[in-house]
Amino acid sequence: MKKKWLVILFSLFVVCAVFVIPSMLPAAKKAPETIKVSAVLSLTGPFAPLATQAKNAYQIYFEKVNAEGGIFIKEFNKKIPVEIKILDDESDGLKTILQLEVANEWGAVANLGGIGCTSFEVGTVVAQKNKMVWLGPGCAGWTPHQRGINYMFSTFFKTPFISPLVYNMIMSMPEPRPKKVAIFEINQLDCEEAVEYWRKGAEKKGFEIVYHQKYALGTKDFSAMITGAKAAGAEILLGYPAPPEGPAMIKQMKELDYNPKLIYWIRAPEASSFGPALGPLADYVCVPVAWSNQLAISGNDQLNAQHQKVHGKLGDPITGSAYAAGQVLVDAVKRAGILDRKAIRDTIAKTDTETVAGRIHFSPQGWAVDRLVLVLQWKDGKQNIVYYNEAGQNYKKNIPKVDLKWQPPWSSR
Amino acid sequence: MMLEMDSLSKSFGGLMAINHLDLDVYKGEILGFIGPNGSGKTTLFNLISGLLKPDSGKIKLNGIDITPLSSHKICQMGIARTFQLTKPFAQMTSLENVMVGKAFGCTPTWSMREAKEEAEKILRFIGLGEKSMWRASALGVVDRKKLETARALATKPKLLLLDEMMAGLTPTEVEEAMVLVKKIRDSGITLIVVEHVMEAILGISDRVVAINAGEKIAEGAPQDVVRERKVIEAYLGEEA
Amino acid sequence: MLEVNHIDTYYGELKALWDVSLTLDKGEIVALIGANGSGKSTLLEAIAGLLPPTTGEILFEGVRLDKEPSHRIVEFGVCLVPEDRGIFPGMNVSENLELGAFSKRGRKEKEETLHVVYGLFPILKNRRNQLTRTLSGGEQQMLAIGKGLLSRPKLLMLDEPSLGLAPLVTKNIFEAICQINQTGVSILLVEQNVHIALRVAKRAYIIENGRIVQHEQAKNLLRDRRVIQAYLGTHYA
Amino acid sequence: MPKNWKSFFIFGGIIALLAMLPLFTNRSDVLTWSCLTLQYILLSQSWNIIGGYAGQVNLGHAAFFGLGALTTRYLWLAGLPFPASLLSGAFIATVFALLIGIPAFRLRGIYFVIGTLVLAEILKVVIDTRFPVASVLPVETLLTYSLLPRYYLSLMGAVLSVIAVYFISRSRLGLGMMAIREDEDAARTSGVNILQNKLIAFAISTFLAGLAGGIFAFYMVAIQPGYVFSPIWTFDSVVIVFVGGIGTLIGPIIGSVFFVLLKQWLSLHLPGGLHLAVFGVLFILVVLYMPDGFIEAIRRYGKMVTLGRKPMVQGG
Amino acid sequence: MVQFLAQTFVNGINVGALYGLAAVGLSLIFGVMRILNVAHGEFLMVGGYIGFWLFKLYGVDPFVGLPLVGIFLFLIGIVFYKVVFSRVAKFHEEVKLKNSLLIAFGLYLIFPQIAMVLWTADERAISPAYSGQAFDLLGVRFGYVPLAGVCIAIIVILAMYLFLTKTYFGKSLRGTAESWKAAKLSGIHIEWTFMITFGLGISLAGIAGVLIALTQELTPFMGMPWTLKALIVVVLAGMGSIVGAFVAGLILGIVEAVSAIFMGPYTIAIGLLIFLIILVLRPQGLFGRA
Repeated sequence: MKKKWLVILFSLFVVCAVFVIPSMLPAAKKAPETIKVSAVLSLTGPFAPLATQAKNAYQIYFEKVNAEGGIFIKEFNKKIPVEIKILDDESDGLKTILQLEVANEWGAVANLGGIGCTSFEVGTVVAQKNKMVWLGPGCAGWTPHQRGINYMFSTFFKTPFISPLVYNMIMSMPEPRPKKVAIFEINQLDCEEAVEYWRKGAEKKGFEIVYHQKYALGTKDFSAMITGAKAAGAEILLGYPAPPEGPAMIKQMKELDYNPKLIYWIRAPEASSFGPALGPLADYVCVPVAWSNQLAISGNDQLNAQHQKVHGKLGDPITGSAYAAGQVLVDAVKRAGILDRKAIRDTIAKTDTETVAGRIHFSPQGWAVDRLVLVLQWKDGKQNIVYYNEAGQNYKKNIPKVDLKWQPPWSSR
Repeated sequence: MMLEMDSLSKSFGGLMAINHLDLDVYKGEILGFIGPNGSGKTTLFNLISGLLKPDSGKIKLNGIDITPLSSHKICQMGIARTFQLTKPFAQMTSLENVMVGKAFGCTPTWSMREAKEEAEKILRFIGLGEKSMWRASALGVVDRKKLETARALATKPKLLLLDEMMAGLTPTEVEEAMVLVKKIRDSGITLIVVEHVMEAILGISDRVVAINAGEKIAEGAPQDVVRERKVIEAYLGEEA
Repeated sequence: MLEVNHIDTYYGELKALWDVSLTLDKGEIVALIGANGSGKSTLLEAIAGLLPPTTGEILFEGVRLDKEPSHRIVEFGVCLVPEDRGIFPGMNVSENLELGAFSKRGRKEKEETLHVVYGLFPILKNRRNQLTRTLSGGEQQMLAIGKGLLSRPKLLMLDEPSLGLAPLVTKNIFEAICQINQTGVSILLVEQNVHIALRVAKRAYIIENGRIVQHEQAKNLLRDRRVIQAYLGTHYA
Repeated sequence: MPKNWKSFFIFGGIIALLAMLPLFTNRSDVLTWSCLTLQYILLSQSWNIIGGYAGQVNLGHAAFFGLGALTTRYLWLAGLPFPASLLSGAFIATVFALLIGIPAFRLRGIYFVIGTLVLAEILKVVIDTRFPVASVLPVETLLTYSLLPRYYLSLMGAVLSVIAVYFISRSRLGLGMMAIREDEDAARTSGVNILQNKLIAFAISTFLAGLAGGIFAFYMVAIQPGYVFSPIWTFDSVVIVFVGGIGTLIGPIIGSVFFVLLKQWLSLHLPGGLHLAVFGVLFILVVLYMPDGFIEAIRRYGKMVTLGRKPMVQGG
Repeated sequence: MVQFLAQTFVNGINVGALYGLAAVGLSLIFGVMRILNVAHGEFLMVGGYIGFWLFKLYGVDPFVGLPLVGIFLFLIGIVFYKVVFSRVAKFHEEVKLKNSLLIAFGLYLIFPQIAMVLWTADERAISPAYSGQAFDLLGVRFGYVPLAGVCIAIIVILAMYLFLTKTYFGKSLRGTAESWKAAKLSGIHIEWTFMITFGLGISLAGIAGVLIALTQELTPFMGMPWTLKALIVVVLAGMGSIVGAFVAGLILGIVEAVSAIFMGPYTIAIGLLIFLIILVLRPQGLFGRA
């Protein structure tokens, strides 16, 4: 009887070996027919809605690049098309590692990443270990950039810059201006950071935080917080809701008749589905974004047209940041002239290029310096640009800006 | 006196399963325990083995009150039992079933070799030696009963409670079982035997106690008890 | 009316019935007698379709039952009141009785039958809103029989109706059984109380280790040593 | 015992081959898959002890994995030597198990199942809130990061778990555990101290789970603290054990290979998202057609083959 | 303060009614069939999306669409019972429980991917013109939609209750839950009963899904969290207790709402902790029998 088990064990081992051996065969060194680029994204699981936007951007962009024959590589003195391998990490940090290792062995020259701090925090470290660039929207988190990792580049904005922006925006409005702030803090890293800068900014700019409450991801009932903020008389509501929380929060605010003058939320309202999901209730909600499909910067018309054609709608905010990451990569590869990871990293670090999301160049820590940030306000199912940061001054004519409107009470809408 | 039960009572939702029962078991005897279905025999076994706690009354083993002890303690003090509806460890082999008894019973051992040798011995004794590597789930009714007995014996009990060991056996098998029970007694173990097969219980018991509706209705030598009107009525119903 | 021809039945790998045959005529009470674990209940379950036989056939009024699922067998007018009484402990008495009449056959004449059952067991009427679990054993048995009757059976199979009951209650139940029989319902009875069983039954089968070993008129068996032996063993008498 | 010699020889041979794997390949993806498979063997074997052998379907396994992982990680990064951190992690997991064991084992059946599940959820929420920042290896460590020690550690963990299960299944303890699984009343009246046995089984199981967590913490370049408490860890190990064959030595090994490698293979060959759906379908088919796991299916096949000779005999 | 507490209570009930409704179907299926369908949340998600489709594509008011969704999900439930679960229903109790869990786990892998294809990964919600509207009663705000949700939940549970206690077929379901053997002997077609039960349970999940889409949001990955919530509520109530599940849902909602005032991010943990304590003190659940 024993023997049978051993046979089973052994055949099991053989199966493993069959799995392993083909992958052990040496990959012959030949002239590259393609430039291999991986994209490890959360195509399934809770982060899928965001990562899908990035995937769409990469596909549209590299289709365009390949339609033009690929990227010109000096070393071979010809254009080489890009082969992009999209790998799913199931919104699971462990799978992120798994797929990045696959990308590593596959021979990708760089990895294009998705969005969300989880995959960013884990993925960039693997990239560092493998000495392969991780370039993508990343996340708004500031902490991941403070760890001395130099193979990561985020084309997204960061909390120290978007958080205080709200105060600048309010200050740019004529008096009377709201002064009292309420903060709904979700138990996530980037939100914790944002709250810190909201606090500092409030002190500096003379705002008063009258209500601050922390809550956990997965909360379904926000009425305790809303009641609290209402009781404290907060006129400005700051928050970092995860996408599935946005509509519930707004509906409960209306039900409880809480009337802040300004709702400034990072994340949840940026998706183009936020407005349709809520209808007129979405009006007046403000959200900072790193790209808008209304930006009249060159390349966007084409991106929007293609996005409309393939996906039936204009690009979402993440689409632009991801598209920009693709542009940065192609630009860097072109400048590097060779298909070497280290060389590509070095050229990316020296990037100073115009993208669909404005000019991008990186700090030594890999975040985009002087990144264009827009504030959108929902109105009638559309996201209007109502404010932009200093970086936006250079794009004045490209940004169709309208005036910020204070949110009227629910009863008069 | 080995086991004393003192005014033992147990009720289930108003129904008195055992009603102020006094019963003594003497060292070295085979006590036959009879009564119709539902008369409380199995409940009494459950009380003695500690699976149920009495509402009132005491059980003493060699003068020590075992009423508050948990089942495994009672087992380790020397009371083993079998179940009427056999409870074999179905996914384990016969050998392993019996090894459990040896390893955890009255003379616990950490040595699997010792437990195995002892278990093999007992399986041979009981007549299951050939099937020691069978899974218990593959055994037939008769073998399961044997296995239960073997497992109980392996705990090295001083007192063994056999619950309907012979039900459903053919006459020849009953004969064999009777010989077995006597052999067990001869090895120095006191037995309480619950049995429906009257032939068997009368054949092997030194003493018989009959109960009905949780109360003792007769006690004494087997032939006498079985002739008592109360007992016959309890079994066959009142004759008109 | 009922004809069981040479059936074998297995519990998983265990053979429980060996070549069992049995007949029952219309209006008869037939008793099945045997020791614990001899296969009486198994036989009833086989007829009721809970444990279909692997070989042999079961005919009821000329229709083969052994291939039918149990809920269909009820529709043919064969009803089993099992040893655990087959009632729903978490439901009240009238709900239990209603479910007894779940079959199309029973539903048609539900009201009349209900009337009959309440006439037979008046206590059930008083307790009709009480949870079954809170009834006494005798009441539960009455309910079980009543519930069985509501399916309008032609053949009622009773498994140990006196189990765990006081003698007086047993007597009442058996009186009821006789009354039921007088309304034309045939009865197949498994009973440990041999005297009572043989007094009400016309014929009886003795079953041992899954085999029918004897078949006799009840009144003859009443004086037969073998019956006593089946229960009290050879040392008696 | 020549029979045993042979099995030890083959078992040793397989370990030796696995140990030599890095000589054949230094591909990081192959090593990663192998690491992961081995770690899943360790984790699922640890669940197999409490769930398979002792029969207590504990759905709070992630809690112990997580405790082991976090403790190990923070102690290690704080400068404690890794082996000491690893043991402390496993130790903390065990202590926690013993603390909650007595109230938990009051629950029976489905209530125990859900109760343990909820326990892990509570820890997850608390940890998510308390530690939102990922624990990332310092860059200096990353420079010297090598998969090899991780691979060997995972291998050691897996081998340890297999050996542990092997010995448990052949010890008095295992005997008691299986008896409890089969029938608590019969076990009790055969002298088995139910609570004590369950607690010991729980302790061993959680110790190994903590160890799995620790090895995972050593392996991962970055960990989100809440992530190691995700119910996914429990479900994965339960699924692996059930699909492989519960309460067997080989089952979890087969299950891990199936679960990790098949899923990975599908994800590489099917467009994004679809691989999970396909895996789900395959998984349901396995459950429907092999209700007792691969092992039982193989066993039944083996039985069919050997039916003529010794049909009923079941090897230990 | 009284007003504030009253408001908190109302809020708790609003969410708790959803918890309860989500749990009832799970409880029904478990009670009658002993199948633990951990893919319950997935069916809930499908229900929500169907309601969303009806609203978006055909302009059907979600409350009008509810019965349609209920019927559609009922059919889906029957199909799933026939294709997969009927094969498990035949097994012995323990194997059945285990394998039903595993199969549901497989479904949990499949459903979100299909939903992503059909409805994309974008978040969706049903927001008719009246959503968010509320009225004031003694200073306590009552939202129309949540109130309607609570009412519908109560109506559905009541209907379920009446169905189970007053109709013949409902009684046969309860009977089957009590003892399938007795049910068989009473002429009840078990297979049929199981199929209807599964359909009903899934249909209840679908109705809960639409209500969730009205007050919360829809994503392809919402299934698992809702399954966990429903499971907890079902166990809290005592397995198989229908009305109990609803009450337990309300209790959990209120507990969470109240603890949200003091506990912030630990609210969810507090709810779970209370659940655990109840479980240890009363292992059969609040409304279960010992």
